[in-house]
Amino acid sequence: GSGSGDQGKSAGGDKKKLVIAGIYKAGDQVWFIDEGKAAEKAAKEMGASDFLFIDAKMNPDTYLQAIDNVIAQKVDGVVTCIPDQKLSKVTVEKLKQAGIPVVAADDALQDESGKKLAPWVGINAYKIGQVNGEWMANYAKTNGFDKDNQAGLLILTMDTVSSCVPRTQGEEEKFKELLPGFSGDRIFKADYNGETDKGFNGAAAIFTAHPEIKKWMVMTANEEGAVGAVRALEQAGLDKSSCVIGLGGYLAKDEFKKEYSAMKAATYFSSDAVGGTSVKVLMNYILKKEEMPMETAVDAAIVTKDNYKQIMGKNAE
Amino acid sequence: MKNVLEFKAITKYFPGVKALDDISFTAEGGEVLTFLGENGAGKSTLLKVLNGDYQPTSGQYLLNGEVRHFSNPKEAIEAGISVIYQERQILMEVSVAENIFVGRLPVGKLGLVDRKRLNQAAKKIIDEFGLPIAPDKKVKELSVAHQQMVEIMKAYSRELKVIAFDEPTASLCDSEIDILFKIIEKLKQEGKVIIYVSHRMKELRQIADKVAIFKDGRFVKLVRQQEVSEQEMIRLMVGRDLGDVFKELNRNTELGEVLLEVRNLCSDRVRQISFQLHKGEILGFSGLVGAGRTEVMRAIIGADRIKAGEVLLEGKPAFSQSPGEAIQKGIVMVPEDRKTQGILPNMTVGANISISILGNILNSFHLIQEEKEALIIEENIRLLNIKTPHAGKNIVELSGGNQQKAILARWLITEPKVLILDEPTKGIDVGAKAEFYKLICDIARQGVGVLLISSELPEIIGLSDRIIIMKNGRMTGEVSREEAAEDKLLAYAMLDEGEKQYA
Amino acid sequence: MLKWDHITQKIETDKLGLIVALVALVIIFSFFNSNYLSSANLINILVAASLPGLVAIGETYLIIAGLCDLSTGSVAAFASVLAAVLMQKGLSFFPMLLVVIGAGILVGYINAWAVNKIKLESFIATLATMSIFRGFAYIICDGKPVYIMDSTFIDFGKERILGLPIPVIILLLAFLLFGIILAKTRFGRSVYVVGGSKNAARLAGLDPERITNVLFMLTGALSALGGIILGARMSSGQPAASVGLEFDAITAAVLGGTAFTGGVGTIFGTVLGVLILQGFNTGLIMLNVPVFWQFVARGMLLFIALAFDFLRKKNREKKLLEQSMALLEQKEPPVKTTPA
Amino acid sequence: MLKWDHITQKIETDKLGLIVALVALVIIFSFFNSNYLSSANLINILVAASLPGLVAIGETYLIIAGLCDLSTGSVAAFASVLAAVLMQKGLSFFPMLLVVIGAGILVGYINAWAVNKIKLESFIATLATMSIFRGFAYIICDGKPVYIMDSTFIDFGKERILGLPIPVIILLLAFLLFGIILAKTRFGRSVYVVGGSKNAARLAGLDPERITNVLFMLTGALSALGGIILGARMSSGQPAASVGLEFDAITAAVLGGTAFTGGVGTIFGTVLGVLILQGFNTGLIMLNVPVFWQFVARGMLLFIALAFDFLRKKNREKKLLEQSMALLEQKEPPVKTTPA
Ligand SMILES: Nc1ncnc2c1ncn2[C@@H]1O[C@H](COP(=O)(O)OP(=O)(O)OP(=O)(O)O)[C@@H](O)[C@H]1O
Ligand SMILES: Nc1ncnc2c1ncn2[C@@H]1O[C@H](COP(=O)(O)OP(=O)(O)OP(=O)(O)O)[C@@H](O)[C@H]1O
Ligand SMILES: O[C@@H]1[C@@H](O)[C@H](O)OC[C@H]1O
Ligand SMILES: [Mg+2]
Ligand SMILES: [Mg+2]
Repeated sequence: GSGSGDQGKSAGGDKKKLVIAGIYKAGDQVWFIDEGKAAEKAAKEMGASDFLFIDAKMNPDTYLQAIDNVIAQKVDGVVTCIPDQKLSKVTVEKLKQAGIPVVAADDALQDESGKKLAPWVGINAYKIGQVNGEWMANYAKTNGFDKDNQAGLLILTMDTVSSCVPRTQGEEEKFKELLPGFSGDRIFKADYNGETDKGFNGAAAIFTAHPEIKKWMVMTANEEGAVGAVRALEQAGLDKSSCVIGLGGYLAKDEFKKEYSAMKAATYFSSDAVGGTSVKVLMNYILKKEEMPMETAVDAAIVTKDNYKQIMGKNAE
Repeated sequence: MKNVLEFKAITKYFPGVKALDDISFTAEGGEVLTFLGENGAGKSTLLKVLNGDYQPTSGQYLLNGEVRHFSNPKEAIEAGISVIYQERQILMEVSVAENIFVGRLPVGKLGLVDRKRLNQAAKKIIDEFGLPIAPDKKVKELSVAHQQMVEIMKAYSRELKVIAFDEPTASLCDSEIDILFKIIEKLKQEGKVIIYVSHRMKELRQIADKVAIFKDGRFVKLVRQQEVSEQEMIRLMVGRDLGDVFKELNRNTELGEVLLEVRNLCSDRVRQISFQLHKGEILGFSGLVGAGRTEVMRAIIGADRIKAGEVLLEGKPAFSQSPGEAIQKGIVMVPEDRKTQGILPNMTVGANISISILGNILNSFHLIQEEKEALIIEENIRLLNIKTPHAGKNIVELSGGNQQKAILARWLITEPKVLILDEPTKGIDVGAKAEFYKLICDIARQGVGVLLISSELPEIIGLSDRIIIMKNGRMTGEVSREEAAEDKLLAYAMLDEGEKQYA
Repeated sequence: MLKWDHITQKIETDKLGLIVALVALVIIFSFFNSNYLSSANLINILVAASLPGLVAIGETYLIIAGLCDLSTGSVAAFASVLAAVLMQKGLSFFPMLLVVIGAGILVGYINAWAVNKIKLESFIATLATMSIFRGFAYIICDGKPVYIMDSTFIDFGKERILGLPIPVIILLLAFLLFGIILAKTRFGRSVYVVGGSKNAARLAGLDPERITNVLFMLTGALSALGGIILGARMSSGQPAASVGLEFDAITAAVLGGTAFTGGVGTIFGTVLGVLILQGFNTGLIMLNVPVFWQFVARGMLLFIALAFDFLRKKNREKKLLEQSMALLEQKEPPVKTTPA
Repeated sequence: MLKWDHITQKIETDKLGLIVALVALVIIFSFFNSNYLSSANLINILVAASLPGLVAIGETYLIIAGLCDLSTGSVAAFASVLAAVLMQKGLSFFPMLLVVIGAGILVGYINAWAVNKIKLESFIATLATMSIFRGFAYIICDGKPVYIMDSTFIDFGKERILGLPIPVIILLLAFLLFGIILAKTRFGRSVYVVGGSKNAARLAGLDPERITNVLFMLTGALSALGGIILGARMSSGQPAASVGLEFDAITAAVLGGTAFTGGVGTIFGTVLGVLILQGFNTGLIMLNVPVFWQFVARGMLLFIALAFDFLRKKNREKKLLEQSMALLEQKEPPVKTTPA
């Protein structure tokens, strides 16, 4: 049974090798690389002998194989960011059956109704979006973009990556909520695949398609896209009058280092925090049988040219 | 100046085969040396060794007294050696001119190819050959015969000391052969070493000064063509007397009822073709290359679309959508161009033979009965005595003539009603030909109807009960075997529309 | 007496090298991680292999016939979504199975049509359908993965018979069935023939267009079946799933000795290829090889395995030559000189 | 230089269909969005085309020679990262340029080596290097995009000469240069010859291995250059960039009439192909076609364009045949009857 399995492990935790696995949907992205590193550090500090970093390559099949694999390896605990939340049930079932505790990182393990199926550590993708939307709405107000019909909003969506869809939804809905007056025909969208130059192409096409718009506000689904938008604004010669908000901060920090960049802000949510915390929660359960809190929110802060060094600390380098 | 090429103890092994066994002889410039030998005797291999395509297992050759070794054809070409292969090695997608001058395209300033000069140079050679070919035309648009001629021009256009022709006339007709022989004569005057491989004794008589006879990879003898009788040469190569092949044929005397009837057949390339083929009859088709004989046959077996007309087999409509259908009905064809239409490349000899009868050797689970298949294959390799170490050898590794035999075997084993043969003895040695002629007559006697296309007049005259002559996609005449004579056939072949007359 | 392996080229179908490679892999990995050889893990490998394995069968047939299909990954994803949607719409399992596999066959038919009728290179034709059906996979679910609730469907992905999960059983049966068809039937033989020269094949009485048709439809069906299995295992239809599947499948086939030049290949070889590939991937994860190095390792595997294979072939030919030289010196008739 | 009638005739015979297609696209798109034809947008299209365009040149050469290179996308990403890293390490722009392009050439050499020496199909060899160099792209920057601060480098991506951004100028020059080399030099012609038949080429005294070498190294160099441009434009080196670039490039070449069967193709055709493809993508975004339908549309474009092309060819052949038959009726010798 599952319980006894855990008993055995926690009992002889110091003698037996204790192994934690981190399965991340896009193990080749900065975000997850850092998250993984932090997780590994935390795990080893708390006495784990090994931390397996597994890349699901944004591929549900690969992800499932990874789950089966760690079960076969009888790891003692799993932290994971799933490529798609519809995989939550399978994940939880399989691991429960194997008696392996799991913590969700970044994207929650939840059912259709949104009910959490496992403890979760991170920032809800929709909330990230809302934070962006709110900042951009305020930016619009302070710069009078809301009434200026030369000002437009561009949202670069990533609709082929289901876990990133809530982000742009959050951005759009929050923005509209705060600026009901902002006319819909000044809100534009283009889709890209998460790569910078595809973001660039998407943005560039929209900019030229709507020369009447001289001041752009751009929100995207990931930071790579935000950088693409910045470059596109520069090519269109609109960067000085426009504003892009990043998402993650891991590229924005370098834009901030330039003496000017249309990237005026970014939501910073530290992957270290997510990585470290997710593992702590897990280890405390495995070792000390401490109850795992169902939600541990890691807060997302807005960083700008002026404050990013303080807030991001070493992550600003 | 006069060139000399000397082979010294050349030996070449292939897995399971000793293709060349200690070959030594000398070829003098200014005379034509022909190779004579059975299929698989090693003629082509020796030429491939000569031009650096294959490396000899041992031995060497001297050009004008100095030992040469070529690790690839490029070096051989640079040394003035050109070999025209038995299997066409032409570049379909580029122009005639570029084929002729490939690797040596004339360049102008800035190193850009000078097309004008290229085409002029090509035109010059084409005119020298006296052929109606446009230099800037893509080779794939030429008839097989003209493709062959372009290959010859390619070799001819080079700085030459030695030139070797490996069965060049297999896909040529008389007019082109005449051209070729004129060219060879010219090369002879210039003192080049000329090697000429052919299975056609007639040609040998025409141009050979000396004949090098091979047997089973061994060099048998070098003789002066004038001094040795044909029979003698054949005995040396085959090991026995053949006598007058055609006289000794035990041919079919009484023909059966009408087997195949073709009425006003029209396809893209042929017009108004009508004829009857009787059970047990061998009906020959004569004409110049390009007359459309192949196209008639292709239409009959459904390889080309029929535009009009009908095909009747044993009185019943036998129109075929595809060769597959024709085969079902018992109409099979040995195609003209072995390389592109005959062999199934990267398949084994065995699979190449059995492909036509797999349907007949399935067990109750519809699985191929491999033992049976193997038996049939072995039997036919023996019957046509195809020279191969084993049936598992890739067919492209067989000698040209042996490949042809394998294709023949493929169709003979289907026990067809109508057997169509398009240049069937292309590349087959005299001994094998004699055997093959016997075989055809036996088949005919069993009531099979045979449609025979051949550009070798003696063959078509010697075998056919009746001969239809074609030109420009139409029938221009028909003669019975009694009155069949070369001049007559040629006359009809030249005939023009309207002057059509039947003997 | 002439042996069967004389009819199909033995040299080409010799698989010893691969088997050695596979064994070597297993030994190495299990040396570093004792769990590698655990039945649980072996079953994982087979389950993981089920989708690429099924597709690899189709690719093997196609490549032997001188074709290939790049749309298989998209078709699998499309199938998984279609299946989920149909179930949601209240269709029950088996009818759904038929419809989805039918859809796969239809895609195959479209590919074949493009190749036969508008004479596209299969690479290009299927590059187009790859994009088209990825699109449809997203469209029919508006980009949102679809849950699968039906228990029959879900069990289909994990129930075990004789200790083997259904996907694995399907895979093994497919290997067996299509292995026999390819090696022992008339149709199988004609696949090899078409791989050589379509023109000659046609004159030899075969119907290359028909064969092309059947092969693409077969591959479409297998991809769809694989997609259904995937859906069952994920208990959801995923439009973004199995990107690049086609390359895993093709890689497996090529690892197994199927040659892009056409006319050469066996299902047995492909089985080995699939096992090596999947076993390798799993091993890399278990050895906790850094993600980035896994890219390198996978590429290297392909290189090394094929180089190894190449050298062995060369070697064998050399030996064969020497043998026959020795034997021929003793003036034996050539037929006996090639070892059975 | 080419004579004018020669050009027009060439265009008429092969490329007219494509030109029509391109014009049609432009008209349709600009009908729906008047800004489609704005110089700003045309420049967007050309800038976006710079990377796939450069790579497409290499692929065109390779495909004509009967080869192809799937590693170009990885090489471009690898190059962009390597460039950024080198600059960070304090190398200045032009030395960096040399080193990175050198690296690209090296990759090309490896591909050629695998094809020449271990006789791998180019498809497979480059499938392996595709994975290997994607890996290295990540490894040299530990997966983190590397920022480029150097102004020379960044300007390289956006500075304008005569109103055209440098990437565009490079692209146009490359098209011109390699167009001439392919069509008018000995080397260029030998590429076609090798594509026709390696063996025939060898027997004619050419050196297919050398040509293979040069072509892969050229493609490697172009991919690396493209990667540098990408890096400059994004002012960062990104290991995850340009996934699938190789297929865009190959698609462009094929759209332009380059045939996978080898021996056929022109750079002019590829230029058209690149423009059609990029113009189409941009158009889809401007018309804001739902992303999922964009997949479908792109696939369809390939289908329709090629089908259209096929029908035109068929038509032309039919005409030719009829002509020659007509002449046959006039009792001309057959050979004269197929006009040049
Ligand atoms: N590439 C090869 N691999 C293996 N065996 C070969 C190869 N080429 C030729 N052989 C063998 O060498 C022997 C001689 O072949 P070759 O082609 O020289 O005969 P040939 O005299 O030209 O016959 P033909 O008159 O039919 O052209 C044959 O047994 C053939 O099977
Ligand atoms: N690939 C081709 N492209 C264009 N024309 C062709 C092609 N093949 C043959 N032809 C033409 O079709 C006609 C028939 O050619 P073919 O060589 O089949 O005649 P044939 O009477 O069969 O000659 P033979 O059988 O002696 O070679 C000729 O005009 C020839 O030039
Ligand atoms: O998937 C996203 C990734 O795209 C972004 O870059 O970082 C956070 C992850 O959740
Ligand atoms: Mg020969
Ligand atoms: Mg003919």
